[in-house]
Amino acid sequence: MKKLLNRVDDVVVESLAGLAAAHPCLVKLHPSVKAVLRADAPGDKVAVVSGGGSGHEPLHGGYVGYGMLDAACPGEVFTSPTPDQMYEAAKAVDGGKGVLFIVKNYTGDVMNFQMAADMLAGEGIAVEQVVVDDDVAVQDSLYTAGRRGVGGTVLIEKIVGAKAQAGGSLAEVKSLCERVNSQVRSMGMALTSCAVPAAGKPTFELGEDEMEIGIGIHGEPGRKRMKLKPAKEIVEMMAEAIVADLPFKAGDEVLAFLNGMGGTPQMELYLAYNDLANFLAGKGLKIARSLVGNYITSLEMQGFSITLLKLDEEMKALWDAPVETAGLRWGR
Amino acid sequence: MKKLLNRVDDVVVESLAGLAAAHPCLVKLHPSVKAVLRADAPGDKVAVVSGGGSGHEPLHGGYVGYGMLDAACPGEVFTSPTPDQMYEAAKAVDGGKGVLFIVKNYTGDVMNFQMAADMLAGEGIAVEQVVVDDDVAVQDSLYTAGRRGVGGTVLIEKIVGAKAQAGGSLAEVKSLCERVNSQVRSMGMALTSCAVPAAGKPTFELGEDEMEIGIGIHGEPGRKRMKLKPAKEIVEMMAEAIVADLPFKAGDEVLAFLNGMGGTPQMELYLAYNDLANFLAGKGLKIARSLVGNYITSLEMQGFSITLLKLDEEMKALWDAPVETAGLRWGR
Amino acid sequence: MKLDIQGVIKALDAVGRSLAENKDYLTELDSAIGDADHGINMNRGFQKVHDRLTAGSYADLGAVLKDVGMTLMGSVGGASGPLYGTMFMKMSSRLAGREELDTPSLAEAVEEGLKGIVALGRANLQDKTMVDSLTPAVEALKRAASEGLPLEAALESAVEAARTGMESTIPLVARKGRASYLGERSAGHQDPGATSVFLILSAILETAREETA
Amino acid sequence: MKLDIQGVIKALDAVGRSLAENKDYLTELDSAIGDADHGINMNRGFQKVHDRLTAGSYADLGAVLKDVGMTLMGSVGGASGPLYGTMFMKMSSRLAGREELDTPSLAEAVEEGLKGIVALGRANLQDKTMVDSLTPAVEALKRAASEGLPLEAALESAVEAARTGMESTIPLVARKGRASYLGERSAGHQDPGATSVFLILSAILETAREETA
Ligand SMILES: Nc1ncnc2c1ncn2[C@@H]1O[C@H](COP(=O)(O)OP(=O)(O)O)[C@@H](O)[C@H]1O
Ligand SMILES: Nc1ncnc2c1ncn2[C@@H]1O[C@H](COP(=O)(O)OP(=O)(O)O)[C@@H](O)[C@H]1O
Ligand SMILES: [Mg+2]
Ligand SMILES: [Mg+2]
Ligand SMILES: [Mg+2]
Ligand SMILES: [Mg+2]
Repeated sequence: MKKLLNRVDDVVVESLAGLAAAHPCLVKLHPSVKAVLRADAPGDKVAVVSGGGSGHEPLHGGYVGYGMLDAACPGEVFTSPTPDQMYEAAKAVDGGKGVLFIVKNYTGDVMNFQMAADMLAGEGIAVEQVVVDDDVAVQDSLYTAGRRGVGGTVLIEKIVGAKAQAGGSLAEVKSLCERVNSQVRSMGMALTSCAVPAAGKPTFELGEDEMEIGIGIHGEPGRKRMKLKPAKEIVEMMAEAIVADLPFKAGDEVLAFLNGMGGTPQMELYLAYNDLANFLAGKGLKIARSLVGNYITSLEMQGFSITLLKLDEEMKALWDAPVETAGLRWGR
Repeated sequence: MKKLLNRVDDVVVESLAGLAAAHPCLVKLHPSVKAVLRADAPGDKVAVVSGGGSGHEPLHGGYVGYGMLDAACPGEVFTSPTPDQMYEAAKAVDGGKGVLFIVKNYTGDVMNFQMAADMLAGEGIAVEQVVVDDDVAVQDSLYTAGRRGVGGTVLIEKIVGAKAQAGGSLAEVKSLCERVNSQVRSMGMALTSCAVPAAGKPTFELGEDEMEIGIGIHGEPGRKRMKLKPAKEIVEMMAEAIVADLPFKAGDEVLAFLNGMGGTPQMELYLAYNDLANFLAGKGLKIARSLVGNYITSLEMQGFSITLLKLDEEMKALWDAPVETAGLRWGR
Repeated sequence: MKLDIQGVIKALDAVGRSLAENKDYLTELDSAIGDADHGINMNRGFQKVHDRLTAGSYADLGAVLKDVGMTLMGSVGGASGPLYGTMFMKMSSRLAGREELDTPSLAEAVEEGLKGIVALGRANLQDKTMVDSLTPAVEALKRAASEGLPLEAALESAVEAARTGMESTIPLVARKGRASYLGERSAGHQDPGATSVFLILSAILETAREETA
Repeated sequence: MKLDIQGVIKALDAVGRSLAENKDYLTELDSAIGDADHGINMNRGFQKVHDRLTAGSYADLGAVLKDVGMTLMGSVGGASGPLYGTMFMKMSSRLAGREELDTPSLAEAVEEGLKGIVALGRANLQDKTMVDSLTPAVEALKRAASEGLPLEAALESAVEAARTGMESTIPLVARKGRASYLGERSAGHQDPGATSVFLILSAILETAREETA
């Protein structure tokens, strides 16, 4: 396991410093806690704040900027940030119109954001939370922690961010966020493991001919381990599960998002996207928008995830709206 | 070595199909040869065409679109394309204002583009070529093949593409291309090897505590193998060589480009960029523009390269000009 | 036998040392059914606790444990951060004004801490979490208190109960936390959080033994 | 002994088989000082040559070799594509109108091919390229022609000369092609292109032997 770093304890702060140095017009760092803030915050709009463990870059810090997030709170690698970070970040970007927390559904994230929300509410700041849980690889149940938040998070942050940018109220922004979450489904797979810098070795071992299906974004084991198959079969297996889950129906317009886990060459991502596009065409689903690349990653893990979002007219318009962040940019 | 693919001989075509499927508004594929063309080609402007071996994505296919390339000719993985590709692509995008070939300095690329240029010239199409050779890791000499074309290629394609988009004549576009090439310098390093799909195994082996300094973008061995060092020392060693080469002088405005080789987490790229920004500040160089991410890659190789371009006002304006491609996009 | 403020601080330092020593072990356990960070998280948190306690000066145990809780809350992150943070905060309110820890006050405080964890995390017994080792430990402490056992003996029985609870997590299918995403595949592995509970209690027991020796 | 059109096509098929067998070997050599594709490139090109020649029908050797040259040019890519493509194109113009290959015509054609390679790639002897094995092979063929040796014997001496030339590349520091980027580090490795020249000539010799046997 080789990493580009100086001190293993400093990877997150040094990386944040680099992000801020590279994009001074987009972001600034919070002076006292680890948080990435919009350079022009607070704005006269609902503030959209997210966060979670580091190691998924560009998520979330790379999505801070015009038309997307107002603040991102990065934890240590794969570890939820702490309530003081969300609390301070929210206070720094709240422009009086309230704050929406977009929380990926992990026990740690949910609890830490909840504590921050309680602290803020205690000070009279309007805070709402939406928990993203789009991973069909996880069997859902009332008695468990539910499904993980994965690829759908990126689409949600873009679309919801655009709504807030356009002047949506806190209630509107929250309800859109819930609607998008209810229409988005994802599934991931890995060819290789990632390695948490502080752990110093790969989180899991996979044989030379094996893959892990239903992997999360933290190198946590997936639903099953299988022999490696041709890309087309892998894509079909995953897409089939996704389509069946919502379910997506012939004629639906979708945003098809093929996401790299960080270590997969872009050539392979587009190759897999080709298989996905063919599969969706066969199902009668119409790809109205698409996104291919490394947008929510697991450090150097090789693999990919598929996310499908059932679009409506509002979502399409908000997806197309200008965005200017380190990780996603168009129209500006 | 694990890859997402169907048939190893089809990786390039299937990946191109995926690129075209994902970006139908930006690009189309040539009907008979492997080439990515601007969807709206031919335009009423000088056509800018590049190409080279595949495996460096988003280079070059990802840079076809408004304000950058008119066509890209991908070869097999790490193998120069063939003259028929450049010939047909150039004919398809030539709008009567002539064609500029941007060629990375590899014997194969240079010879193949030269043959295509000869064929086109024979048909009365105005063709000019500029060979990019920005890699300071290679000792330059009259008696050798000279320096490789690496990271500078991305900046050149953007800036020169903007000039052509703005209506520059073939002579102007060519001379700008030469000027940018003369002001740009790069150097790369690798922590791990890449693996050519058809070869089925890593091109080279590096020990768990070793790195390769001065690596190219094809997994070819670099200038030297060394023990792994802290990111700051690696960055300084590379940046020192780059700065000394042009040389860059205190007060110069630069575009600082920290490029990932494909398999390095973005977190580490920003961490290294932080070290680079500090180093350049110490040298009195002013970072007027920056770019951090995977823009010219070597499949799944872990590592990065640094490129510095000495900017002038024209280059800055052309860098900022709108661009809309799969790999680089702003202002549209 | 009781632990005074300095004794409690010593015990917390011992916890920090034990978690540092067991960092890789806990992370290893978390690799199998989680995201390979529990040891790293706990170690980071308790190093911060050590720094904080070294810098502070304290008039009662409530103040000590409040600093511990706040520090863990602000540095551990993940699921274990708010859970352990809450636990120590709750213990702190029970121990406000006290300068010495004896069996009854320890039992009461830890029980309060466990309640905080359950209120926050909503885990039941056998969900394969830290609750599975902390619950039997609390019961052991309460029994020891009702039997009038001294602190060291009380801790001994708590540690043994926690060990049994910890080992009981091995065959379980997780229903809370990150391991629950694994479904059936989570069976056959010991829960990291249940293990850190055991390590924490063991380190406190060590200190209690040294302080009485 | 001469090779007729079918004989030449057989020889080219034998070349294709040999390059397929030696694909990994050539790629291995290219890994050490290049980009690990030479075997893949040559194999792809000569499989295409095989398909093309199987589909075509030919009245003279010039037409055969023109198809070979065009096919290589359009399918090998890299440095070796234009170089070998040019070589066969140049050979083709020398062999236009001929239906049989004998020692003098082979020597002339290959010499012409080498000239094409040098004109395009500008490599000198000892630059560690295919020129280092092709040049001595051409000299051997010319000597054989002047001595009136039959084709098989001429090819035998050409193969031996190519082998020596190929091996002579090992200690050299590359000055042309991708290996030149390595500077001193290119020494100690055999050049892939010089090796494919040797393999091609060897396969032709094999066919010549079979055809006379
Ligand atoms: N809802 C919960 N209630 C109680 N304990 C929990 C709960 N969720 C997780 N845990 C505990 O937290 C431990 C994991 O902690 P840690 O690895 O630090 O956090 P994360 O899971 O966020 O990476 C688990 O082993 C489990 O004991
Ligand atoms: N300028 C040149 N003249 C002659 N031969 C050359 C020249 N450059 C490269 N070669 C030959 O080409 C071979 C490499 O071919 P190949 O690997 O297919 O192409 P690439 O180097 O583009 O990957 C080298 O081993 C060398 O023999
Ligand atoms: Mg975690
Ligand atoms: Mg090559
Ligand atoms: Mg964990
Ligand atoms: Mg090669």
